[in-house]
Amino acid sequence: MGLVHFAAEKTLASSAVLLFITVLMMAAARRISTCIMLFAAQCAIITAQILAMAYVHRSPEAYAIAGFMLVIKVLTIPYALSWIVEKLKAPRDVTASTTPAQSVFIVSALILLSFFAIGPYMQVLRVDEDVLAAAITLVLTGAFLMVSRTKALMQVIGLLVLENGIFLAALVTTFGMPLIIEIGVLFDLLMGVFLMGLFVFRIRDTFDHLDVSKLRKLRG
Amino acid sequence: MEIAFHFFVASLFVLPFAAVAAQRSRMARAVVTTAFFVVLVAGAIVAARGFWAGEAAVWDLSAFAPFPFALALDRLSAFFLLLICVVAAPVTLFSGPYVERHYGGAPRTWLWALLPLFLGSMVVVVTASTAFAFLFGWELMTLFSAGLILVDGDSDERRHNLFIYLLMMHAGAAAVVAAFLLFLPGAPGLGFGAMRAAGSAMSPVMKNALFLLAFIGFGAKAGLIPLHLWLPRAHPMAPSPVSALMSGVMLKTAIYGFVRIAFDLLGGGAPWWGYVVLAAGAVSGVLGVLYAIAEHDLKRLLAYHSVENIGIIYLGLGAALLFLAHGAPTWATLALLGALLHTLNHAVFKSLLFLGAGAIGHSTHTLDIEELGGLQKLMPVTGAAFLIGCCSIVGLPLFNGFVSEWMIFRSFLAGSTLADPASVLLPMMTGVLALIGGLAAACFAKVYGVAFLGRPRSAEAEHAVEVPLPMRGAMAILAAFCVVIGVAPAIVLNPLAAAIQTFVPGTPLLHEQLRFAHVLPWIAVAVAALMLLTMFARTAVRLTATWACGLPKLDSRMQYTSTAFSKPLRTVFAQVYRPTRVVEVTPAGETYFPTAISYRSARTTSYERLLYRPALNVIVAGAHILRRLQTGNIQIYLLYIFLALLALMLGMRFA
Amino acid sequence: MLISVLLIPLLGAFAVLACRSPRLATRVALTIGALEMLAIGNVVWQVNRSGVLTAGRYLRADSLTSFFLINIGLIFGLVLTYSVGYLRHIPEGRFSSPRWFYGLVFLFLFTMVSVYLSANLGLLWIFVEATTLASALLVGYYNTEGAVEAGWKYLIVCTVGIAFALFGTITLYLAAVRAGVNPVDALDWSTLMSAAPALAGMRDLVKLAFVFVIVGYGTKIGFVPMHSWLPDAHAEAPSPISALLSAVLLNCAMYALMRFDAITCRAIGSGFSHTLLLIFGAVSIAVAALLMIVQHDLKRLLAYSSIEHMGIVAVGVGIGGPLGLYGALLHTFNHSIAKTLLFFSAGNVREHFGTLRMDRIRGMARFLPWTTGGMLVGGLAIVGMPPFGLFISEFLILTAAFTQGKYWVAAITLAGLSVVFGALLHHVQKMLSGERTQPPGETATWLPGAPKVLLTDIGPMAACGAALLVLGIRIPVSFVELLRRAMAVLS
Amino acid sequence: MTAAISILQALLLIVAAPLVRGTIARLKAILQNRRGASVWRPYADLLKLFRKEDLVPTTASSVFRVAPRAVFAATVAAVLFVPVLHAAAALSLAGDFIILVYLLALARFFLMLGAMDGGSSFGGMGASREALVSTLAEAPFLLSITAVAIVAREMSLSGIARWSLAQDPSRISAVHVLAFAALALVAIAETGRIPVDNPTTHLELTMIHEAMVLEYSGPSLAWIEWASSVKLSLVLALLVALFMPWGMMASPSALGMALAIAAFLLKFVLLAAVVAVGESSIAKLRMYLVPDFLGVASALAILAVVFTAVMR
Repeated sequence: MGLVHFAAEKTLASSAVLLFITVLMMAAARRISTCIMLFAAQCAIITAQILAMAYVHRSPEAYAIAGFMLVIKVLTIPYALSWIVEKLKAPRDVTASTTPAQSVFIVSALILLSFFAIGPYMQVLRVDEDVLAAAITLVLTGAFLMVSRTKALMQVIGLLVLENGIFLAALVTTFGMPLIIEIGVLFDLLMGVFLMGLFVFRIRDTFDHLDVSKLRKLRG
Repeated sequence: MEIAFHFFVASLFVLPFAAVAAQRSRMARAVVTTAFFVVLVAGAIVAARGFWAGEAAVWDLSAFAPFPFALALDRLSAFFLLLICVVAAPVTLFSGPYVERHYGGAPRTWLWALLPLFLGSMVVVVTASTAFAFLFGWELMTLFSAGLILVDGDSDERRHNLFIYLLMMHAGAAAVVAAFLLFLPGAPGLGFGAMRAAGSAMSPVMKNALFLLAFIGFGAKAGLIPLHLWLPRAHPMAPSPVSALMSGVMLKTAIYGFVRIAFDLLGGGAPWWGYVVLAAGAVSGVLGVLYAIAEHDLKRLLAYHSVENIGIIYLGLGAALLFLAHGAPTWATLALLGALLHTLNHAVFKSLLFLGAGAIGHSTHTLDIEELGGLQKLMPVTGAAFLIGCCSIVGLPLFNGFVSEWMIFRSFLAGSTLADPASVLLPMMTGVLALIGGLAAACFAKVYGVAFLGRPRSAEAEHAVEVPLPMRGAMAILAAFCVVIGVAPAIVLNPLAAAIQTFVPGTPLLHEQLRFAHVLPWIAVAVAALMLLTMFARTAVRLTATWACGLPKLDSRMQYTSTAFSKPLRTVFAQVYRPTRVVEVTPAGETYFPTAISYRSARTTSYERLLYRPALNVIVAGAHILRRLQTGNIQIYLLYIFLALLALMLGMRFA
Repeated sequence: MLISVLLIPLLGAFAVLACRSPRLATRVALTIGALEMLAIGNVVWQVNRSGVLTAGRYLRADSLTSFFLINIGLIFGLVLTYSVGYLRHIPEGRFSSPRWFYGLVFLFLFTMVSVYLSANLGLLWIFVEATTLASALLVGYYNTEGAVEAGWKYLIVCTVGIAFALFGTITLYLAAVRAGVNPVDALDWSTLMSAAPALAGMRDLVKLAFVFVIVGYGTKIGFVPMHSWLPDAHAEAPSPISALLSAVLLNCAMYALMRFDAITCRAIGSGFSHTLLLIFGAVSIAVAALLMIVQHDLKRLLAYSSIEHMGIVAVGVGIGGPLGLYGALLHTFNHSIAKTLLFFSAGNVREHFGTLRMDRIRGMARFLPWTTGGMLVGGLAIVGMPPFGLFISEFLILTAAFTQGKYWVAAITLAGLSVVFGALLHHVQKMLSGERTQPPGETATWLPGAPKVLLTDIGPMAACGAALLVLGIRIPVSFVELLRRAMAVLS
Repeated sequence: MTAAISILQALLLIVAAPLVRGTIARLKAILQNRRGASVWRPYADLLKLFRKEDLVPTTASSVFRVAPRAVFAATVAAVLFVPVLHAAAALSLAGDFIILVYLLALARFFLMLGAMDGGSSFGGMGASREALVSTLAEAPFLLSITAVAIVAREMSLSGIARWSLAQDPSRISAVHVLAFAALALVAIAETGRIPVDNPTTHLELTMIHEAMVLEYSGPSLAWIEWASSVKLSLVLALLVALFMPWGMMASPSALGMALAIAAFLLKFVLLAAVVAVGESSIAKLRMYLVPDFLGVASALAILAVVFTAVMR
């Protein structure tokens, strides 16, 4: 019993650091599949955290959410994404407009920024500072990935990371929203990923490439 | 009275349906046209009752409209309503045969449907007693006039001109809207009564802003230089009767609006208002007539003369504003009297002239006066009417133009009693007005002399025939108005003075100031008597050929052309025209006998080049920059979103 | 009852998908559409009778809802009718058979209606996001290069934007919870409205929330600079869909924003949120107006005009007060009708000339007299000329602006309107006359030769024109009443 | 009594007009060592012309015969405003000089039309040149009178005359000097004398007025000629009334009448002499120098108006 509690405490304590590590690695990653794995790991960490919180606060809802999280984000979405990667038979490297080193630097800068950003709200919120910072970091990193990675799939992943951040923020600040809302959000996410996958194939079919930065016929 | 007014306004908006219904048979069309004419006459009677007897009439439609929407007929409105009807009725009479002859099928139906609507919108404008009603009519007026222009077919150039017209009108309308809405905090319902109260309580800054907006907005409609760009393009494009209405009546609605706001609602303001208006008037007057002189397309020429006359009207308005600012309401009244009377006069003689142009086009199929000549003999009535119109627009005594110009002159002289610098600037304006008059005289001596006198310059002119009775009648009516007002102005002056008294507080006009009105008839009598004596003094008349310096005979090409006539003046004022001349000589064998010499001279009004182009270019350049920001790269788009968010957060942190 | 309004389109979508033959699909679709309209009418009537309707904790309909429901019902009916004739031009493809079209359209309708009906801000968010997902395929319907590109951009940009809206929603939730509202219904709109004064303590959080919300939903509304997806999507989608996007979807997002704005004003006073609205509105008007000058594609032009009008609505809401809000609501309605009319005529133009490039379109007046009439009426209405509805609503908003002394906004709006007028006139007048430069159907997606104009191509346009005229001359009293009640909901 | 005198003075001016012309011609002749024709010659010409028949070009319209009469009528009507013997003209009201100027304009307008009705190139030529001159002459004409009127605080010619009668002749204001100079130049242009126009030339390069009346003959020509001589003496009378009315009677009386007539004759002879000397000593200006000539006049007139404020 004590052991579980101990684990929960540890998880809550260390999850932030782990999340920082995942985003840094994601920034450095050269292959899409790696990013997918990292994303899966990220979601796993968050799930673990939810479980821990559920345990600490004794809230059945949180367990349910954790369950959905596990099924949808940790298993389904990463699997679907890597399936797409397989199916596309397209070059699998992330074509970034910044070198890995630069990316890492930028992301670490973003981490600092997020600490700076939440500063003024801390006294209002009274929550675990570095987890909230991690959440903001995820949001910012997601945004950064979407802007800097030109592969369609990478944009999807960036979006997912961003969404993860928001999800985490909601979690740490409010211990989760009403269950049905959470479920709906996750469902939307699933549908979104599905649609984006569809579009990725359409892009491949119509343009013979996946580089969204080349989609510039419509402008002005 | 009320009932008649309601009937009149309503029927103007019902007639179009009748016109559409009656498009098939000629008979029905004639009936509708007659009905139209009758309605306008009825309107004229209503307006006359309101103008002379001061009977008010109200029509409050607020119950049906989303905004307070009411029409009211006070004396000023009645005056302008009278103006509209007095011009519109003869124009309708004229249009009957004219339209039947020149238009068929859809265009004809459109014409007959849009004419009443056009007039109706103008009636709404001049009788509106709420800002909403005014603006409603104001926008419709532009639309319907555009529609009437479109009736005359379309080409790329026409559409370009129409575009300029509509765009400038819309921008002007925006200024007008702003001007009216500036009254708002004080006058929630935007009824003129409330606005009047608000206007008197308004802070000087607001007043000035309001004045400037009104000045620009209405100036654009009135065609003040440099806002006149659309005028010489739009007016000539329309069918002649419509041109008559646009030039004769539509421009006047702008005068009405300006008087309403600047004098009635605001009750005058700082002296600099007066100076601004005077300057605008002077520039428009002089340049307008100078441009007119250089034209030889009759309708363009007349359009430029509208600019000139608007300038004269604004001279009067400016003087009035100055007098008000210096606390001399009596003289302000006189200046206003001149300005408003000139508004009426211009409406009458300008529409007469445009109808004359229509008649010329009707029987010669050209409006280029270089192609005309000798029409006086072939179209005596048209010629006589046109001559009267010329005399009036030039401002010669015994014709209406002179009466109003004299009033303005007189107020300028009175300016010497004011404080400096008005005491010098106003009298100086007499010079400007005199110059305008002289130039106008030159211009219309050219027009009438070349078009109606001498020998025909083309086969069309040679075989011209007098126009049918209704058209002649219409011109005769308008000509009669010119003469009556010119000889016995008292009939109009007294009620008009009363109308002005309603919104210019101050002592009524001294008898000494209106004495003029009683002197004029005597001069008329003297001149008329002498004319009769000298005309019918028994003299033998023998017809001979013109002396040809011994040549076998003169032909029409030996006459002075319009271009030749205006050459001296164009040379003197070359600075204004900045002509670009091109002489192309294709030499033959010997040096002195080239096979062909071609000479082209184009006049460039530099406003487009120096004023409008740059402004437009700036806007378009901005558009292109924005266009480049819309790169099409999705990552940039996302960046925009993030940046917007970041900006807002920072703003929240530091603001 | 509210459930029925939701179920009809949802089940209808699958029903249509089920039927194989196009004609059958069309018939079924029309029937379901009629049913849906009846259901909506019923709801409106009920709401009219008994102020608020609720179903469970998550569905709620008040006067504001029913106002927008009328809007959606009207436009949807027109679009459905128009599509009948329009679809005959679309070639058979993988997803582009009538049944797919109608199926997706009904899904789209379902999501939008549920946006209006959801009582819970979280639910509201979910359905707004769902509208994106449901319409993305419709945007990419033609499956051409442009369509796919537009679809992708639409999907990604809107999803990202909406994600921020979620963040904002959560923040508001957080503030509410911290202010002592029971977490279970801390996202319930009416609860929040009543509890709003208590939120005053959470000033910073509420501000933060509104910032995220306005950026998030602003993306969907098409505020500059988040508007980038809008022209692409509107231009590439089939015309009926463009009409739906511009006339209903944008209002949908605007509706969400209005709800949040109401709470924020209640909580921390109107200063903050209204300033933001005014800024976004003014910027949108200015930028859109300028961009309209340099467009080449007819539907792109119309899309930018939508941005401009959303800006005007935002200005109206931002000025606030009974007058401003009234004008804003009325303007959403007028705009949606006028824009529908314009997109319909654009659709006819595209079918006739096989292109939307305005420099290739000539002689409209001769070849498509009816469509030309529609475009003229719509154009005059959209630039705010009397006697059409938008003149009234714009005048209302300007009046409000001047009454409250917001002169700079008024100035920008007036200037923008003039520029828009110039731009539209400049583009349209060129198309009306002249000789066509290419044979019809050169790149047309349908049979060559003289096009047969069906009643369904013209009828909806006539209806729009009539509606605009009515709204411009004499707004029905009952409608005014409804508007007043809708305003009462928000303030 | 007053009214009678007013009418009388107008008639006097009209009747005496040809005499003035004759005098100038005679004086010129003397200056040029010719005997020259009698001063009554113009009357003889008029009589002869009146007895002849009107030759009307076949192409001409009714305007051709109306114009000369209109010219005469308008000019004569203008005379009614000018005080000659008595400082109260037949018609006088504030701002009457505007009417006077415009009546002259009316006359000119019809003269131009009549000229163009002939259908020959000369008429057009003359009309066009006349248009140029008159256009530029009108502004200084009015401005100079305005300046004087402002100084006199009287807006009618008669009023101004009365005012100047009351002034001390030795003290002349700058305004008056400037205005007089301007008005004199204008008068030359208006009456078509050298250096602007030469009433005796028939060279197509130079003639203005003569080119306009080239087609006219018989009574029509007579009316025109008479009108132009009336105009000449009218302008002279204007100069007198505005700047040297001394001798004019303020209130009617027999003695005053005699004095006034004497003064009138004296002044007119003097002015005639001045004109004669001027015309025989100056050469005619080139066509395109006339604008400059009138430009000078305008400048002087404007200056005069400005000075009215400076003086105060």
